[in-house]
Amino acid sequence: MSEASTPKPPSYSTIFRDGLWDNNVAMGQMLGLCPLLAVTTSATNGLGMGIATLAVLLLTNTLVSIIRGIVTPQVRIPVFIVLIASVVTLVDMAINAWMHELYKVLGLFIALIVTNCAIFGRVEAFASKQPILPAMADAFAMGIGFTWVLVAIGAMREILGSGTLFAHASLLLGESFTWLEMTVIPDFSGILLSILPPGAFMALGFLIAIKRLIDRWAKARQERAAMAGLVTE
Amino acid sequence: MATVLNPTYRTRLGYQAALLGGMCYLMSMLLIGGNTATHELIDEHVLNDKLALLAQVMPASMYDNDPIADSQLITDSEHFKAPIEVLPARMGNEFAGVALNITVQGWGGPLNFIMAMDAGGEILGVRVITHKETPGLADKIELDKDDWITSFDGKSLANTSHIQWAVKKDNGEFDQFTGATITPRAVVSGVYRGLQFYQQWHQQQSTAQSTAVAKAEESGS
Amino acid sequence: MFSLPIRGSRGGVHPETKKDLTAERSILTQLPLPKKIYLPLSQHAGVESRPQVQVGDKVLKGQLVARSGGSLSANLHAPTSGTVVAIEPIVAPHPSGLPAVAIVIESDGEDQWMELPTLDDPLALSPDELADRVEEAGIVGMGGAIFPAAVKLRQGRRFEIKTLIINGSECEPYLTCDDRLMQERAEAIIDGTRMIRHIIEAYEVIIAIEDNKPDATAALRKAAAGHGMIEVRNVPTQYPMGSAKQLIQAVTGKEVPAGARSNDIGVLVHNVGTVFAIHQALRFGRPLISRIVTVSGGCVKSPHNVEALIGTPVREIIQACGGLNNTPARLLMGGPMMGQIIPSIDSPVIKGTTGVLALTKQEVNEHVPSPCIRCSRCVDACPMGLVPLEMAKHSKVDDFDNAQEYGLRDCILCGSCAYVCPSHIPLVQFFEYAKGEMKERRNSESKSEYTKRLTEQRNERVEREKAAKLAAKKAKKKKTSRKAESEESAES
Amino acid sequence: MNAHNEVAHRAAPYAHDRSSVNRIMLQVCLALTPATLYGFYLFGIPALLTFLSICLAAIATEALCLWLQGQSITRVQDASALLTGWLLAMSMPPWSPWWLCLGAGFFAIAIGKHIYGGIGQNVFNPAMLARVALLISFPVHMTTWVHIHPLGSESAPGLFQSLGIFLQLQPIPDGYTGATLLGAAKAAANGGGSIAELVATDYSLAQAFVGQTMGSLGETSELLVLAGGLWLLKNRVISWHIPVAMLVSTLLLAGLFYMVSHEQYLSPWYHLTSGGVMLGAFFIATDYVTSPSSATGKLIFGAGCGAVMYVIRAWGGFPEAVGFAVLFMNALTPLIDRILKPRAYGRDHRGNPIKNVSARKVS
Amino acid sequence: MDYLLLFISTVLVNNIVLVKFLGLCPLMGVSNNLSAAFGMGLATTFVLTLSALASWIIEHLLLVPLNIEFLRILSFILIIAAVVQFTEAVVRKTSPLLHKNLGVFLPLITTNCAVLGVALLNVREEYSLVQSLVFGMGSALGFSIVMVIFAGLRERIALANVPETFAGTPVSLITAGLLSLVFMGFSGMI
Amino acid sequence: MFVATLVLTALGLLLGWLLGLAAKVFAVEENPIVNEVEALLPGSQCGQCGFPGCSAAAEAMVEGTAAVNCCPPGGRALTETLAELLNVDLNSLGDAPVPQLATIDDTLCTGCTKCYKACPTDAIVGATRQIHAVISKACTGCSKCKDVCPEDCISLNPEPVTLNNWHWTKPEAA
Ligand SMILES: Cc1cc2nc3c(=O)[nH]c(=O)nc-3n(C[C@H](O)[C@H](O)[C@H](O)COP(=O)(O)O)c2cc1C
Ligand SMILES: Cc1cc2nc3c(=O)[nH]c(=O)nc-3n(C[C@H](O)[C@H](O)[C@H](O)COP(=O)(O)O)c2cc1C
Ligand SMILES: Cc1cc2nc3c(=O)[nH]c(=O)nc-3n(C[C@H](O)[C@H](O)[C@H](O)COP(=O)(O)O)c2cc1C
Ligand SMILES: Cc1cc2nc3c(=O)[nH]c(=O)nc-3n(C[C@H](O)[C@H](O)[C@H](O)CO)c2cc1C
Ligand code: SF4
Ligand code: SF4
Ligand code: SF4
Ligand code: SF4
Ligand code: FES
Repeated sequence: MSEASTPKPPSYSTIFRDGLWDNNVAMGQMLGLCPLLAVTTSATNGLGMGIATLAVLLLTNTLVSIIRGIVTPQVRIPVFIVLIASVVTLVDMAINAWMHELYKVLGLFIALIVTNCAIFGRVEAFASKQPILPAMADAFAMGIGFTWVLVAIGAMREILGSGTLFAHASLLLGESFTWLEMTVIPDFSGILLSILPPGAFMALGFLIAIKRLIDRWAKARQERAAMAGLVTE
Repeated sequence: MATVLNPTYRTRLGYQAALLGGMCYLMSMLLIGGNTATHELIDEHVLNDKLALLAQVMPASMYDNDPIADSQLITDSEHFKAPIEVLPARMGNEFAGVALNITVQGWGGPLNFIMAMDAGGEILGVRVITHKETPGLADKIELDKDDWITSFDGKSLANTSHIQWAVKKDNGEFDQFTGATITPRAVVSGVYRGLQFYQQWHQQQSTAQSTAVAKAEESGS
Repeated sequence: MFSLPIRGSRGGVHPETKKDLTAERSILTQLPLPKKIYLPLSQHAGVESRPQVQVGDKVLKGQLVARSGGSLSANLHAPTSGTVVAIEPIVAPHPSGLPAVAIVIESDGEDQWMELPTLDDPLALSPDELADRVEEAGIVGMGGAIFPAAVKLRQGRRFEIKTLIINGSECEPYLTCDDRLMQERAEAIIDGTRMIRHIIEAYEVIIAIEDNKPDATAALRKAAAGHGMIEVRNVPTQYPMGSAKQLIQAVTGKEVPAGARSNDIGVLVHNVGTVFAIHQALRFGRPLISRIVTVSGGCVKSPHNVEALIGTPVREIIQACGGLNNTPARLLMGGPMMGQIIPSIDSPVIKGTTGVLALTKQEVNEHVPSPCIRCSRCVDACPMGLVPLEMAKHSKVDDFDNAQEYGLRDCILCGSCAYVCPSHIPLVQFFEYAKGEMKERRNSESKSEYTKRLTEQRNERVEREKAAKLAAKKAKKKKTSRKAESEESAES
Repeated sequence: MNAHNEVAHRAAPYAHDRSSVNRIMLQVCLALTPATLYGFYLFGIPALLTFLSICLAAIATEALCLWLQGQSITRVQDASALLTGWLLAMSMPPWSPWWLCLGAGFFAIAIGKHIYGGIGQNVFNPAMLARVALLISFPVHMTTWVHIHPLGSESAPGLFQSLGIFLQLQPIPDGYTGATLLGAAKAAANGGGSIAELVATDYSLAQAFVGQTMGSLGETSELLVLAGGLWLLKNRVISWHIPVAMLVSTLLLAGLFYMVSHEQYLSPWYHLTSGGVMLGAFFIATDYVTSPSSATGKLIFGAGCGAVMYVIRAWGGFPEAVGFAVLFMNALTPLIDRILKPRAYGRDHRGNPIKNVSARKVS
Repeated sequence: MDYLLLFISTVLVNNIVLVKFLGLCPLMGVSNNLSAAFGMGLATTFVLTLSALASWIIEHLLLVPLNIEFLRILSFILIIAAVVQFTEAVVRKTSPLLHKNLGVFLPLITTNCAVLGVALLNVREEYSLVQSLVFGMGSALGFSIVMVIFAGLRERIALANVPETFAGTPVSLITAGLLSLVFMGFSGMI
Repeated sequence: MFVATLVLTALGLLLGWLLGLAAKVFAVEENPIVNEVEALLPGSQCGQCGFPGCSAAAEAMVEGTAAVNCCPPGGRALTETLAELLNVDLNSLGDAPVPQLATIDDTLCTGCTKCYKACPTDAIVGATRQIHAVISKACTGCSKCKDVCPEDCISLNPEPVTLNNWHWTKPEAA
């Protein structure tokens, strides 16, 4: 969260790079872990949770950025929290009303988006210091970043656990998502471990390890390229 | 009120209070709006969920009353630790059957199922509503995963003996799942006790009813 | 809840003693005179001694060549007669291989003693006077601690010493110098013991010998027969029984509190070699110029104990033992457990040299370390009740605070832990490193404090000067400022 | 020949006893051999196949991980991977299919050990970790216990049948499998049956001790395992603290509850002779890496293993609780190690210098 | 007896962190050192108990009578946040020592799902006041135990030569997973 | 329904007031930690850290813009104390600069006293027109003397290793 102290908004490409990869909420900042691990027994659940979180992030970042001028340090936390809680309640109501099946699966964790550290983290670190547009962009980037990790972990656990991917997507998200459903390994009884709590932790652990490998590989490539540049000159 | 931008005002207590108060005010208005927009839908969903569940075990054609409205909670410590919800079905004024919402102890925690019987005490259907059993192992009690749960259909105290009300491993009638016998055992015994409860309850009801009828007749005559 | 009673002795290891290589052979006393003798100025704990001779001076055997450099230091005497040919850095008998200043004496082959004073019966003299003579003779602890003996004796006088323990346990493998000394010079040791007892006015005297040295025990018992109060007692053979703390525990059942000295619980420990040196000094006025050194190890052709002049190059005493039959894997000064590798075969024997070992690869049995498997053998082996594995792990990441937590402070560097470690981890080296680093840090901290104080003082002074200058300007006296300054600098 | 090339400049001591990691591990393997051979005799060729495949998988994974980390592959010579595989095999169903065996060996070494950096670095017991992870992942396969079919007896499967079972080309014949004592007791307890009745009819204590019972290789003959354990004790490979504390605490707890109710609780002797308690006490809980280093810590660790094991057996969902108990105490080991340091010479238990300074100053 | 069962169940069987997945961010964030983990555990115990109490009062004396349950999340979190912040300010002033050990963790706790999660679970499970408190304290104890155990493990892992790819967060997560695997041993116990 | 608004607004007002009050009543003065850090620094204002003096360095360290190992005179000991105080991971820092000591080449020194005047710790002794020498115990290696020396006879070197400060190095493996 080093950008917290920079007064000037970072460029949009930085915002997106950070959100999606470098400073990803789940993999870089290690925030929002509870929903990340709790609901990702399947890719579909992950997607649902991701979208809900994205919506909340977008709304809260925007609102906080708007009111940032009038907030004082003494009541900053409660004010932000009230704001977040209201937005979450609204989203909760909306999902309950219009995506009831999904609501039944995600359950308590929608309400808990309030205390999803990621939301508060973004609000504090970014939105309360930046104008609306970058705040929205940041929310969007972080939200998408969070969502893809949710989906990735959900997919890892689902494939290993039951051999399917996006099972029940149509039931939970609506008929238009039927195309997502697929069976990856037919007749697979599954490794139970991966859909039980231990599997969640380990999946995230391995995902971060993979991210590291990719980062390292990219860096090595960059260095090699730089070196090659020197050679030709 | 909350637009005073002069920093000296900001440190005043009134400002802090007004800021948080104002925020709460605004947000509660917003939520009231949200609530008005959605609460009917949500209530409907909740009701529908229940009806849908009921419909799975008891065809809607069987009754014309509102079992949910007529439901009552009964504590019967002889058979069940937790109170059970009894949803009576009537056709006209005639008793047509009953659905029981029962919670027993499974392997991983409470196991909540609904079972329905016709007036004769024969099982119409059993469905597990919520459970904490191990996914992939014991979740074959869900209809989605396996049709094991339908093996109760048509069973009654009359056509299945006390000994038969058990899993095969315990020399009973019902299959167990390999490696997870405890869960089916819990369901089978829960259903069996549900039937016993029904029998008792039904007798009480009819005696109560007959005495009531008798009383009514008495007073009428 | 599990507060166990303090046990007689704990931990410790039983390395192969290898003492049979030399134990049966009597001390070689008549070594050829070395051509050159090298006397490093720092052969004792404390500050270097100060040379009293100049290049070109002729010296006689036993003549003082360097005087104690402070309250914690020791005198140095010429081991033989000859000429001082240099006072220059030589490679110190120290694993670092760093230079140390030494007085180099070229022997004249005469080996001529200076005139020795004729002495009264020491037991009739006052303890303080005797202590002075011990100091004069340049005697330091010969058990390895090389702590100036006189300092120890004087400190001992300030306490009520109940027990004087003469340390003849000699627990290090290979070494038999104390064993042989006890066998061959038992009378002298008993005599020296009586003198020490006289100096510190101890109530009881116990000569403690490991039970694998029956001959030495018998010899001393015989010599002590006439003197009540001197008890010769066997202690179990177990490394590091010779360490003062462990010996005190085995003999008296008491533990020396952490951070305290044996004096604090009324005990004084001296090595038999020291006792012999004290006997020599007080009876005959001979300063410490020679000592018994065990020359042993698989690479030595004819292992023996030798009585070597301090300053004799190691090469010459090895030659006296028939030379080497193989290139040693390790060339050590001291025993294999606590001794130190020496950088060169030309390093001189010093006062603390108990042995010179040339070990074969098999004897050293060193392996490339593998990771710690937490077998806790080191914990069981540690005579101090520490947790070596954790100390090493934290030292490895420079977390010295936690290393202290697990006992680094109390470690006596005995090497028991490293001896048993199946992963062959150089545990002691970790501790040496950590202790060294901590010392460095303490130094830099105190330096920081010191410079801070200096800066403050200077700032104050500058302020004062400024004020003075201002005042001077006001008084319109032009010259003063310069004068004040020179005064100031002279002051500092 | 100069050792300086091999082991560079190094501080004292310049002597070392004969111990080495490899020697220790092989000693443990040797101690396990009698029980293992007896297990092969009882369960025949499929058990041998199971055993070999797990050990091979463990060693191969070790080599792979060493290579990936750029360490010398010769490190497998320390035999720790062999031992991990061996102990794992001792605790698995003796007729496990090939994929289960390979998975077990891989999980133990890769996740249980090398994620943490290899030998000595892990915090959980790799073998038990793999066993428990597989139990959770494949509860059916991991609770398929076969009756004993001694080599040479009629029911013992031949080579081809064994291969078939191992490669899962053919199912284990009907009637070959059954419940272990603890499994049956658990089922009885959960089903409201009487344990006393069950024990009286179906299970014999003496048989359990000698090894004429079903179970994993390591839980059949408690006698041979005990003998191996005592041999290790004698050779000072392990110390007595953990095994004794573990067995005693199991005995005490089980005895206490057995006195409360004979119907509901199993007799302590059954607890001691079934479910690999001996293996656990002498070979598994004693794993150096994952148990405390101080003597007091070891006592607490052992007692904790016994207690947690009993609690899970008596009231939990798993009949065979040694693995969970050991792992739970593994998790507590760093705390135990931190709190229960040995008392240092010259200090009290809190680490403050003792105060027995008695010598008063003269003047 | 029932309370005892509820307590054991919340502490071990349905551990709030390892099974219910609440409060993971502090688990990952504040566990690299034992004393910090201990402080965090204590502070959380305090807040969780308080929030269980406060939320029960609000639910049963305010929201239900007035039929405004939809304000539940908002009012719970508002009260929790305010109480936490107030406590922090008081502690900072009155006892700098306590603040150093506990106070610094208090603001962190506001955004710890466990706190709101416990409050909401209390409502959902329809616990009585005493049950709520037992549940709150049980959860807190479960949280603290896992926190401390995990910190102990992490301190040891910090000294191990973990391969670079896994060093730090990944190995911590995997260890948390393995710890959760171990806690599964208590399942079926209720 | 609007009772809801009422309740919540009241709650908000109350809590807002309370928090405002708390902030006022329980106010603590700002950042005592900078003072604490400054007290730890050597205070010789030598500037080797790249800041115009210790207090500036302290501020920067607390802010996080200066590494805790930037002060060579303080050495490892100071670095570790600071790292603990400011909760910094020591491993993430690069190698710290090695503390230096000044030595005066006595064949070149003319005794001009310039270095003597420049030294902030009075580490240089020697009177006018006599050869000057450095007391290594007091020298922080700030190089101020070197900068002013007209003869260019002062050099700065790391402290030499002697038998007194030598110790075993950390073993390589395991
Ligand atoms: C990870 C895991 C989850 C389990 N979950 C269940 C479960 O949900 N229901 C159940 O009855 N048994 C469950 N079991 C219990 C065991 O499989 C138990 O041994 C079995 O139920 C005993 O019955 P059996 O006679 O079929 O072996 C589980 C076991 C494991 C290892
Ligand atoms: C400043 C100082 C004073 C000492 N005073 C005594 C003393 O009075 N008596 C004593 O026996 N040892 C004294 N010692 C020396 C050590 O305690 C010495 O090493 C001791 O004899 C233990 O021997 P060891 O090295 O085998 O443990 C002193 C050491 C120092 C540094
Ligand atoms: C590990 C260790 C082993 C020791 N072994 C002996 C020994 O075998 N013989 C001995 O006289 N001193 C031994 N010492 C030194 C004694 O602790 C103590 O310093 C010495 O006996 C004091 O006598 P001194 O001052 O006359 O040398 C050992 C010290 C340590 C730390
Ligand atoms: C007495 C003893 C017991 C052991 N027990 C186990 C064990 O239970 N499980 C295991 O994986 N390795 C065991 N090992 C082997 C070794 O310690 C293990 O591979 C390390 O845990 C790997 O870091 C044991 C080793 C010894 C010496
Ligand atoms: S003896 Fe060696 S391997 Fe064993 S615990 Fe100690 S350091 Fe580790
Ligand atoms: S060297 Fe230190 S830690 Fe090792 S056994 Fe000796 S006293 Fe204990
Ligand atoms: S380097 Fe250190 S002593 Fe010098 S000014 Fe900077 S902080 Fe002060
Ligand atoms: S470098 Fe020069 S000016 Fe600085 S402290 Fe050392 S002697 Fe003084
Ligand atoms: S998301 Fe639960 S504590 Fe952070």
